[in-house]
Amino acid sequence: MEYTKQEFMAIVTGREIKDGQLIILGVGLSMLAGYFAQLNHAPNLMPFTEGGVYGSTPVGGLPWGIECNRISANATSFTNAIDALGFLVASGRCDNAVIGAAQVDQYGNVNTTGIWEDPPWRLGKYVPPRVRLNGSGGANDIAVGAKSYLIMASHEKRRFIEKVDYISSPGYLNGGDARQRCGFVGGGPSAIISTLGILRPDPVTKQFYLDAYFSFSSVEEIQDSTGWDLKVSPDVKVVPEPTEQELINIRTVDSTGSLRKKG
Amino acid sequence: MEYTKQEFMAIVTGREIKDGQLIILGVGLSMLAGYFAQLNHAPNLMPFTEGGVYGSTPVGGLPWGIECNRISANATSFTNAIDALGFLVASGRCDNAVIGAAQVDQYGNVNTTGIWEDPPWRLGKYVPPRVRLNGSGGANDIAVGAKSYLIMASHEKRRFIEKVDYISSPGYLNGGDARQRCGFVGGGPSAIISTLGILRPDPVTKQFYLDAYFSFSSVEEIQDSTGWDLKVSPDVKVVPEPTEQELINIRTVDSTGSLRKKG
Amino acid sequence: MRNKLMSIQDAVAKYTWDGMTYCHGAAFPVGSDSIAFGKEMVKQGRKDLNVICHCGSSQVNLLAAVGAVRRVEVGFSGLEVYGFANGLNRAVTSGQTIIEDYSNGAMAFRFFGGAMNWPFVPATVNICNDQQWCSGDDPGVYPATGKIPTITDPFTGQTLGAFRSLRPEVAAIHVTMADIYGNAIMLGSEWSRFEMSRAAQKVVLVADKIVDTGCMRQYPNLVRIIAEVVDAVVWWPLCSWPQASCGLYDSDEEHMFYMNKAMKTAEGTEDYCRKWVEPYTTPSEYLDLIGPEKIAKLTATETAFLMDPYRKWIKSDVEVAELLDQAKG
Amino acid sequence: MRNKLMSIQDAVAKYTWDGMTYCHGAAFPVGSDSIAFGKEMVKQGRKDLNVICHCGSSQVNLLAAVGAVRRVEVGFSGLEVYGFANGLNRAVTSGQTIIEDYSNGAMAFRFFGGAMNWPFVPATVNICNDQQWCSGDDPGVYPATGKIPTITDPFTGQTLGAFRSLRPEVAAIHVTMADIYGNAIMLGSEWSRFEMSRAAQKVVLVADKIVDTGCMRQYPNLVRIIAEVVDAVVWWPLCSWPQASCGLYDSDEEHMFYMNKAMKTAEGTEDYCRKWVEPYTTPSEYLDLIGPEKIAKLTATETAFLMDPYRKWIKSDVEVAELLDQAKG
Repeated sequence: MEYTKQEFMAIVTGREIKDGQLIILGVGLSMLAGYFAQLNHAPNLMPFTEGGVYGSTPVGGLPWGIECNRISANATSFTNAIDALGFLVASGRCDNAVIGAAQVDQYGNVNTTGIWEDPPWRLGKYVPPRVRLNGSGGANDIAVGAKSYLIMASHEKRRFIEKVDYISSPGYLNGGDARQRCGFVGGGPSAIISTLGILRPDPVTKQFYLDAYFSFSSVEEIQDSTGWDLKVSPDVKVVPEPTEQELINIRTVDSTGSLRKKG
Repeated sequence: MEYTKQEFMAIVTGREIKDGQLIILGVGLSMLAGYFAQLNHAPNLMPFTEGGVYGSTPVGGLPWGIECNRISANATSFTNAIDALGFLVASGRCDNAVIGAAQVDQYGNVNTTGIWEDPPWRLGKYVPPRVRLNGSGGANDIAVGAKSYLIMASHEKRRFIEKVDYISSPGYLNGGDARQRCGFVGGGPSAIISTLGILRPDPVTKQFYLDAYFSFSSVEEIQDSTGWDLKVSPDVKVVPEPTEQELINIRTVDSTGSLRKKG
Repeated sequence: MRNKLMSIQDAVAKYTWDGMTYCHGAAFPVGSDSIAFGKEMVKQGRKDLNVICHCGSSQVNLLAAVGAVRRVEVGFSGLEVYGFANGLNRAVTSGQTIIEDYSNGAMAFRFFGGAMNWPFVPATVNICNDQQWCSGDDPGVYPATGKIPTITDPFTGQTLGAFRSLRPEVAAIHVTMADIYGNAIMLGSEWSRFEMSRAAQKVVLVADKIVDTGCMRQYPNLVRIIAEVVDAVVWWPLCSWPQASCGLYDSDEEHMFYMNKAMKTAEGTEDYCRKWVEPYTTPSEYLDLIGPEKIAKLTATETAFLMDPYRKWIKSDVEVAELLDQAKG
Repeated sequence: MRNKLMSIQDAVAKYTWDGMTYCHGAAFPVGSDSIAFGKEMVKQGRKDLNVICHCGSSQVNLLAAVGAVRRVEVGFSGLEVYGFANGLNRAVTSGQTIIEDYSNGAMAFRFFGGAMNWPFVPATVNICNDQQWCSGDDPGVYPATGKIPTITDPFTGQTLGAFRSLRPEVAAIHVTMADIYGNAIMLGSEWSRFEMSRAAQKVVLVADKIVDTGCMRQYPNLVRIIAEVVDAVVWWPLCSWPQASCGLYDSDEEHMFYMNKAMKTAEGTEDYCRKWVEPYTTPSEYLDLIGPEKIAKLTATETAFLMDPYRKWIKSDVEVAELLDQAKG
């Protein structure tokens, strides 16, 4: 079966999601990966949204937003942002999450706020961005609080950079124990799933290295598409191809085919 | 018409409650005074309870507790303690309240926590009380936060004392500007309504003085029943007798006559 | 999602232990509380408890009366119009039970802080008075400085206090209706149950009624306690008795006075337990003990109409028994 | 309790002004928001607004696009799958609108702090990153120290941050159903509307449906916004359009893209306003503009069953008009 990079990325991300986890999902690839996992291998997954929508699965296609009626038609509970992002996420209770990134750096710090000619950290002052993105949304709360989380990003050199323009959602900051020194309750990002492969943090330095690549890519392509000196695992592997069942499942979730149309 | 001291006290307290006020009420005399006021002269009163019960009036008699079904049968909203005691009371939003006191002192500090042989402030350490009362409940939140509030207490020398054993709910503390120095958002107690008369705080010293007495009592009796050197207003008055309509109204609220049985 | 139904005996055996920090709720003195759970703790002989309850209720009154409570944190320890809590007060004045006083607001805010996993909660109440200056935990010093220490607002320089957040080990929470997964609807004031359910490390629901999850899908905005935070669901009809449950039954005026009077002495408490705590094992034995006449009177509540929208989803006793068997399976 | 019904024109005239701190909610990018209210603000020419919104939505996108927004505090400024908010982003990158970034969690916590009237809210998130270090209000300093200053937990010595609490001057809040007094039921996620309704100094509800208070008395636990905190109630059907309202209508996919594309330029925005903001005065003219076919499609939502329990209390257009007349009385 043919598949798109986006579909593969969502399947690979879904594989990182374990049964029984309490997981917060955002729209798009995040929900796709999460609900795919639930359908595919994690029937007891407990997904919820930032708005406090619990116990639901999408109806009529992937939701346009976390408060879209497509995710509200069969919920067991609607609460609120303080509950979802505070009590369950910032508190450290949530097991897993999937967030996106416009830029991600060698330590898994994520920028979803803006693109600058010269970023504030280099300028020494704050100026409006050249391109305004969306801000952190709930991703900062997730990045600080979730026990672990997954970052999904399109693997391009302008996105995988040494140091992001703006840290919207902190990964391991400057690496090492920088994160602990901030007192964050959550463990930090466990993997970056890109359109080309899987990066994981070094246990000590917290710099992300290449752990596995997709069959249609290569170590070289990935290093070329990465803005830092990307180390490669000595036992770097090829990510297993999507199975037929996985593809059937992901298309069951993405019932309108929104992810099949892309790249 | 005959009436009990308790009924009169509740009527007099009710007279201090103005139409349109947002008011938090506790069980017993507090609710009696509040719902009497609503029926008698304050149709737009907005009473609520610590538990966040809004828009209701008692059914079948005065409630046994703030969460008694007698107050839950015709509510327009049930929320919670954070809403009622936090958002509406501790915040400074609530206009008025009625609280009780086992002991009250010259500055309107209230003790509902315990009676000591030797109170902690004199002993210099905390020991268990000789008699344990109930603790502050929501009265501390009211005392700190409400724009103003009313204290109801049985006028006896052992209860109206110079300095309470334990400040459960702060009035004007040591008087003067002591309260402001604590940063409390609320204005403090506007009156103590006792079984014998009405005491009000001196605008400067904040010591409570006798403003008016019930017809069946006297300045002398009240001074004799008060544990501090009770000053008397130069134009001390007799509290107007309950009208027949007031008595009808208070008995409509106290439909089971619980307050008629008492002293 | 797992079927979390459990017998009350199994739930108490699994989720309580001597010396634990036990939280019960709503902990209203007259309304909703998980009282049946506390009675089973008495039967199983739990002791040395550190109890956190928003208010006292007949539950902590009983637990303290039998001598099971080492320490209690509370906003209000009485039974409202039913009087002072004789069992708890006896334990406190005798020195058997340490009491740490806060206001009702403070207890709710501290549960909020626990749910948020904040190290402290800003305190604008309970400061500048004896709730700050008297500490049951640190009695040697007056005024105490460690119970509600002062902090400074970094924006204005204003001094305020800091409360300790509450993260009890286990909370037994009364709800009107729960499904077998732990989604629950409360009728009447929540008091602090929403925050408590997120602050506690383990949550056991004690439900008057078990309902089908279809009820939750029709009324998701009413489902304030979610399966995601619940560990066990106990079905126990009239589980707040002799207190009330909004929509289902009124407080038992006669028994409230009778029970509290019994708690005044150790002998009275023993006698009460012999007659009203020990004799039953199953819900039906419990209901028999209360008696059909009394039950008919209590359930003829003015609030009954509040239950009307949900009746069609209520599981019968037989259905609950089957679901309980499935859960054990 | 007073009948607080008011026309949208009167509500905007009375409760908004140039230079004000305006808060709208839920401020979901795709779901519930008081968008009709913001459109009326555009019609009345409000400017120089300081907008506080939990997220961006089509409302702030439009307000910024017409140049009415001086400053905005927000957790997420996009329109989710509908894309970046072109109008707002244009205002931000041009320097016309100052944006102060927080996370979505932070915005909710700050409303909570405002509702509590706390001088600050403990911050365990948004610290040690650019939400703390970059300040739109104090751009000259990097890292900024005054936006989220550090504080110390008095119990453990741990360093954390402090958020400014939010107490907006006026909040216009979307609700599914309200009675004429301001008791309101929200279906779907509350987002931060419960806290927002207590944090704001004045509250205007914008309701899809007006219901009889009997609905509130049957479902008091659903009434999370209470008359006691509400100043005005505006009835406006499809008031969140082109966004969704849970139980009532889906988001208008076609119009969401169309509107956001228009916001990209000043000309497009003008054209949009001429076609979609200016032409109507009354709810019925508004519905005519959207068109019966489109409305039929949007209201055929999978969530419609969530409204079933409440339909019998919904006031007809004629009844609402009478009630509105009585309120003017």
